[in-house]
Amino acid sequence: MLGTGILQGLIVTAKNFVGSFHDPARYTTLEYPEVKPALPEAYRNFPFLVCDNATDPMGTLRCVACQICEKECPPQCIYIEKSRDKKPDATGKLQIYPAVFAIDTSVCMSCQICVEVCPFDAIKMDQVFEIATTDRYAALLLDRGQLTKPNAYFHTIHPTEAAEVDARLTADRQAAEEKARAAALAKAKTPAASPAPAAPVAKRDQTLESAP
Amino acid sequence: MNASPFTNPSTGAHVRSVRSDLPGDLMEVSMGPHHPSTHGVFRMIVTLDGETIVRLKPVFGYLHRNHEKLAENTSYLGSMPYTDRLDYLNSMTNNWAYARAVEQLAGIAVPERAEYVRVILAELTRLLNHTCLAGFLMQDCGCSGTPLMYAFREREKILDLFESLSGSRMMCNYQRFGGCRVDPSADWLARARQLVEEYGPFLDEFEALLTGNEILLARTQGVGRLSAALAINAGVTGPMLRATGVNHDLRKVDGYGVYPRFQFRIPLGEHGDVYDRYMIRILEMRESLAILRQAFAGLPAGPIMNPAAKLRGFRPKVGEAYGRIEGPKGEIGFHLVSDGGPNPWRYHVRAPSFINLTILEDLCLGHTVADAVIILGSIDIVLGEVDR
Amino acid sequence: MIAAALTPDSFLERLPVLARDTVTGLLPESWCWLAGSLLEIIAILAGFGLLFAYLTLAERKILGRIQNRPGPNRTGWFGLLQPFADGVKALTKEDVVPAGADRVLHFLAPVVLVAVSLLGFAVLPFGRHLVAVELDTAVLYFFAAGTATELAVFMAGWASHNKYSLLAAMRALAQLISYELPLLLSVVPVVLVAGTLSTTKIVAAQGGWSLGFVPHWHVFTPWGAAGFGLFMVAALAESNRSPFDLPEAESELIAGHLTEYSGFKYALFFMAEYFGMCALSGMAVTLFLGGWGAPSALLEWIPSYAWFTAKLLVLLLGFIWIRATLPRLRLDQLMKFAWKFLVPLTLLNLANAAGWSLTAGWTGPLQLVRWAVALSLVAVPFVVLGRTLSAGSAPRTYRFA
Amino acid sequence: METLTQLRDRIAALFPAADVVLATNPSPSAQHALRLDATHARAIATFLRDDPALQLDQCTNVTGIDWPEKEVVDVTRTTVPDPAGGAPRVVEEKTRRIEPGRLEVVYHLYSIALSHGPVVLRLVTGNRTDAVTLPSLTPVWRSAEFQEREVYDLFGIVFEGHPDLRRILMWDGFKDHPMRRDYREPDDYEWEPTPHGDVLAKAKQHYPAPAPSAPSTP
Repeated sequence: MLGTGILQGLIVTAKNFVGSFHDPARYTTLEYPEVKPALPEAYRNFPFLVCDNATDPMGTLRCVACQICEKECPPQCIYIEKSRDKKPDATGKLQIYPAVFAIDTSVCMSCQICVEVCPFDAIKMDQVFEIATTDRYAALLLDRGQLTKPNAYFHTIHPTEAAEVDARLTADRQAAEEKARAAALAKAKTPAASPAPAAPVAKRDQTLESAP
Repeated sequence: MNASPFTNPSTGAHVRSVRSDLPGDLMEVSMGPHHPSTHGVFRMIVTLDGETIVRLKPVFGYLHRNHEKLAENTSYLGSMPYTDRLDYLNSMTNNWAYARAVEQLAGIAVPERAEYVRVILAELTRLLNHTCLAGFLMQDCGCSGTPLMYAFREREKILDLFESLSGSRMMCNYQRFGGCRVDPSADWLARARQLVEEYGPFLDEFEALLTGNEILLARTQGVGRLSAALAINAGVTGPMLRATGVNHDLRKVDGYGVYPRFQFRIPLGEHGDVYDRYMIRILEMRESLAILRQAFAGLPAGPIMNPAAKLRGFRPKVGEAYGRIEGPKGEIGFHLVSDGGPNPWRYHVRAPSFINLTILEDLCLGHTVADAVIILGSIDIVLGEVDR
Repeated sequence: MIAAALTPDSFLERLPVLARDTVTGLLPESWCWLAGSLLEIIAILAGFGLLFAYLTLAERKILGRIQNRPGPNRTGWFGLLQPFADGVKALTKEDVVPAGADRVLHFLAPVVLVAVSLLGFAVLPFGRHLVAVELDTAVLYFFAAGTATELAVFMAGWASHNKYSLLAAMRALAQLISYELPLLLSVVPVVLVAGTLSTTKIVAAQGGWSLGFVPHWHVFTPWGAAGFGLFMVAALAESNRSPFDLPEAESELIAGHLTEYSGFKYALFFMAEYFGMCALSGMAVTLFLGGWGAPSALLEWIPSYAWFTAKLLVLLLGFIWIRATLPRLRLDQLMKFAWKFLVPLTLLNLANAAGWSLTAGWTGPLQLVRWAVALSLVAVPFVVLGRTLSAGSAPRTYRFA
Repeated sequence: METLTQLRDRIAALFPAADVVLATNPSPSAQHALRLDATHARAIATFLRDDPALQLDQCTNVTGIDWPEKEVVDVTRTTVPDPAGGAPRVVEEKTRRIEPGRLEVVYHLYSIALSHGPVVLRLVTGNRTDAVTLPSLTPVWRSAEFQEREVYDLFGIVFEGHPDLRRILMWDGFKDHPMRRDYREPDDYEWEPTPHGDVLAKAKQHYPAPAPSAPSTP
């Protein structure tokens, strides 16, 4: 009363004025372009496609164009066209691959549902957030080539999750090999020639036909 | 003669949104949608006698995107990230309310650890929302940004926690039907615990800055009084209702989740004015801190998701459910009608901001423009939720 | 050299005057007066123009630090070029005049406002020899010139053809007229005690020290301290600063009378606000804080204009600090505060000052009585009026369920 | 609180002319509802609010549901004894009937005074075109004011006795009711090169191809 409340407030602001010069708990500003915040591992931005081998990204895509993410995507920003032919995946099994895989990042809301529903660990969330462009139409529509990033990159941004995924995939692969071996043993009478995996065909990246 | 810019080209009718033909000294002012204190694109058509308000009609829908229609065309899971965008300050509680409605609709059990984590996140969200509100309200009262900046500084710390848990600061998309998406690590819990310990001193300082300030007392006390009877009848919920002295908190009334296990008190107002609404929120934050401490202490080990819950191909049986929780702004509820399909047949959001606005005119009549601004601020609206 | 510098009338002290005389000495005798006046005007414009520029930066920096952020720091070293960047921005922005506006008045309002707010600087004694116009009725002139700002603000609000601007104009009129009264009344005791309306003589009346270190400034008397406080509160209101920034209340009236102004006209309003603030602070320094006088005889070797500037900056810092802390009053509370609190207090303070000057001869134990009476005449009405003013509003206790 | 069946019987006793039906909810939430007829709805609502044993003082949630016309196949099985003395035959008779379209308003009532609820009320319109008027419950619960306006705006149900029935979320000049199931959004999208063919096709249709840059010969 009688101005004591006002004086108390003035003391608080004075304390903060002084504190902002020496107390990092008060002065929390980061001078952004020079100092970048440390992103938490869980941070997510836009999805990317994981490939196993950086030298042959299109040939080692994990995506098998099952289109589950396309169906589940709430804002419907994923567009997939299945390939007509098949290519061997990481386990050597012949799989369909996405001939067209596009994400409209102007529509994408970074919800991570595509990642959760993907049974093949083929789509993961990226951490690149400086993605402003001057063309809000074509430049924000990312095609297969722009989306694909190697597994090693995935390890650098989400190390824990990547390790889990790799462990799981290795286990799956081993299980598949075990199974194949068991099957081979069962069919021991007929020495089965191991199916020679077709050489990965380097595909020309089919960019989307952009409308006029 | 050239067509006036105020003429509708198709009908030729004079287009006007604000009347200029009022009798006597009355003046009609359109406050918003472009106004610094309408918390977004909210608009009030205010009839003034001098500076005294004699009529006030809220206009909204500028942010309307038919959220409910979107949800009807999306799977149950697909609506979860959209709920983040309702009240974009409180995505965690929105998630929870929606998850709770679906869990009631499909009868999904939630593991105990997930319930605890939900309580932790809901109370952190309450801290976040009430801190923001206090900052915004002070800004509306004419402070030059200082309380708002302090509030945002602390809010950022909570958002950092949300980010490192869910991956996103505001659009968390964290809760799932039958649990939560990620299990918080021990490191995360330690950070959250530290934040809770540091929050009490921050609240002390924030209160020292303004709660006893004579100008603030004069501005807020006795302004925008709401009676308990009208508050109940008009469906007002949350801190707004409790500021009128009605003891109604769904955390106690419904006792959902694991709330019955915690000891906490419900602060109640007496006058139902702006000051009470502000103070109730400050006191609620202190109670939230108490809940958080208990939740950290009692957090059990175990699964975070019900293993029986399906992520893909989720189709609840025919029926409907209304699930509600005590959000920071009031009762946030979701009404779901299922026809057995993968998408809800009907999905309705009971938005507390929207319904709390019903009594805006009653609160503002007889007050001045300056009061209308702080009354609106004390109602605590987020236009993402009002307009849906 | 040092000995020369220690005398009150050192070279440094006379430097501005010498500089003026050197320039005017080059001209014929008959032009001297005109050239001297022009030089003074240019010096005031340049000095306070620069002060305005850096005051805006200082305000943003200090507000920033108080709010735990750096403030502008990208333009130039530590953001020191920010005011010039702002100036360029204001100059290059489109000047929008609303369709229904009164174009002449809309243009005139900022010009008049700046012109009028500059008038007050003419009679402020910035230093021992530094006063532009030596007027016998300087105090009267200062406040008469200052009153015209109300007209300009009303012109701006009226001419904009905007309902918010109109509301702001009405608020500004009511507020500025109400606060003229306590502002003037809080000055009257100084005039009464000093026995003059001339600013230089008022400063001279505050010269000298008791015991060599307690200056005879008015602020160190009970009525002077009260008068200083009242003057500063009224000055806050007169210069439309927080917590009395009702005319341009951002959260209520968007920008009040400035809503429809853009570009350099908007900058002119800003300039006028800061000029007004500087002029009123300068007046407060002159009337209550001993003007250009040094606080101690030992510090007299520092030139008088430096002391004036230092005192001025401290007061301006106070303005900024208050702005960073306080919420805004409502119009009716503002009026109540002026008429029910400030005006009675200033009137009582006038009586207090009269009593003080009548009892100037009391010595010994009577001196104690004099102080006690004068102090109680300040404190008791403050408490009583303060309690009646804030009756009914107090922090509350809450019940829990 | 009494069960909904008891409540229904009590209402039926108090309002003999009223048609109150218990609408069961098969989901695990078990939030069953009372379907009221339009003529007595407001009187019953007032009773529910004021009855000392119920005191349903808070109408939390008001929403509309659209049930468009639907073809329902009813299967009736009749056992026909075989005239030849064999095992009786089961004859399945399929009748197709058209379930008429209707709009429904749902009110969720709670009692703050007695801490119980929800009691769900449902009101059904005659059809989806011309008989869409229902009594407004705003005079009983003020909280229905904006929510009924919203239902009017999005579903087109007209509430009789509402103090200020205007559009609330859509703008005043808007024609349709967008939450109806058969609402089709106009195709005046802003043109964006999304990879989604139908959107693209629609956009192309709406925005004619840009004029050729070369000046056309007259």
